[in-house]
Amino acid sequence: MKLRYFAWVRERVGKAEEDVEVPGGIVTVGDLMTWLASRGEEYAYAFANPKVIRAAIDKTHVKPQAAIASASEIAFFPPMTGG
Amino acid sequence: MKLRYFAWVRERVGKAEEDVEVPGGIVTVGDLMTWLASRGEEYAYAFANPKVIRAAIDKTHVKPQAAIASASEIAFFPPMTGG
Amino acid sequence: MTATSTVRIQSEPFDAAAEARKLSGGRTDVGALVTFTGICRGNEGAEPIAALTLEHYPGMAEAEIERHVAEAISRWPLIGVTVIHRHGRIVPGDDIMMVATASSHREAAFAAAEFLMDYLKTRAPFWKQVEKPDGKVWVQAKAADDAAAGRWAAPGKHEAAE
Amino acid sequence: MTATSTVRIQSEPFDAAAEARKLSGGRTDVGALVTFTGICRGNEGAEPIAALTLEHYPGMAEAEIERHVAEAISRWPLIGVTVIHRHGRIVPGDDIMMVATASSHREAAFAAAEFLMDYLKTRAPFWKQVEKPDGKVWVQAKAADDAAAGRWAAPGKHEAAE
Repeated sequence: MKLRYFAWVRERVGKAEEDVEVPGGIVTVGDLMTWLASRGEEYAYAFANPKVIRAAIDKTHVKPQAAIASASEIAFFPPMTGG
Repeated sequence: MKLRYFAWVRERVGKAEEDVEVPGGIVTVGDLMTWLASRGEEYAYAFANPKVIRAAIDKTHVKPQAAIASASEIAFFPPMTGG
Repeated sequence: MTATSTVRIQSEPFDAAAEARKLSGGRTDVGALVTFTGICRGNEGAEPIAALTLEHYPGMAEAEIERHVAEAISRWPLIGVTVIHRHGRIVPGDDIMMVATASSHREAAFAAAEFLMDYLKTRAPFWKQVEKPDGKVWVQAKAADDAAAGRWAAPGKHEAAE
Repeated sequence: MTATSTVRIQSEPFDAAAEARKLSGGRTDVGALVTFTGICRGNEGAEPIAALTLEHYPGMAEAEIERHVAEAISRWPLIGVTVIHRHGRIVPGDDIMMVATASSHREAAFAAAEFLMDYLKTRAPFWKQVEKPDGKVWVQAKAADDAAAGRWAAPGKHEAAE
């Protein structure tokens, strides 16, 4: 599964994207954030407050409850500030 | 007192402006419209439905109840359609 | 805040984009620029029109627009406002009028532009006559425009005429 | 009604006036043209900024904007819509983005432009970073922008994320 990070999530994780093998039992986007936070100091920092992080599955906004089973690309980023 | 007419009020009266001596007893803009309507066929036509005619005293919108005593210029016109 | 304002009534065409740009050019406090351009359409209802002619009340038209521009500046944090309204004969595709508003933030720029448009439609002494195939016809005022202007009425505020 | 729509995301500057004019040029059914231009300010809050850098999510940014343009076209009688949003480094005074809407009547043009701006601010995947004297800072999302976007929610309509 491809993960992408933007803005300060990208800066904290230290990379813009990566391919990961997600272990069994990780069902939702929220589960994925909890698991990512356990992967090391930089992830713990990036996902310290998952409530403020937004997610998209295959380039569509989703809620933390969304299932990741059929996802090929999941992105994490702060609230948008364009316009 | 100078009277000015615009749009279809002007067309019906047949002139853009005129100076009139307003007889005593004509106190309000509404009174003035009633008196004007009595001045001939073209005025009767122009002021047949005073409810749809707007008025301005010295270039400021006024209601039919407005007193004309201190006016130097009174204008009559249909509802505005600019913009 | 002191806002710059420009109000012009003229028979000549104008360059809406250039006029709007004057509000933001050479400064870095404008974050939002809203431009409304009113354009002469080629039809009125279902009927084609050859042109429209705008009559206005000289002196009063400028005063009314300037009064509403001043009110917009007092209501919203604006940096600049421009209103230009043509009179005379205008053919389809040509610009009739424009409103441009500049502010640090978009909410003020949008609100002020809509406020000014609603008031121009219902309070500025201009009258449109259109040339239809069967003759010249005065455009009727629309109840929807009065309703739109009504939404800006400040509580306790008194207008001289509705 | 079929409306024309243009969505572009680019690092290059654009000519907002020329882009807006494409919506009304060569036709006589456009009566109202609204152009919003978002401009890079020289300050963020009370602090001066040297520039801002816009990061975006390629592919998703276009898709989100196109989805909202389609929704605007389904909600209001529009003739044309153009949205252009830059990414990369932008200095104060330069344009960041634009929305232009063309319709026969002003209400639709204004409403659609405001709707698109509110959604762009809160749903399009762009992130602003500003260069302040003491370093680069990510711009915080504003609760006021979420509230502004919320006013367009259709009853019974479900958004994938808030």
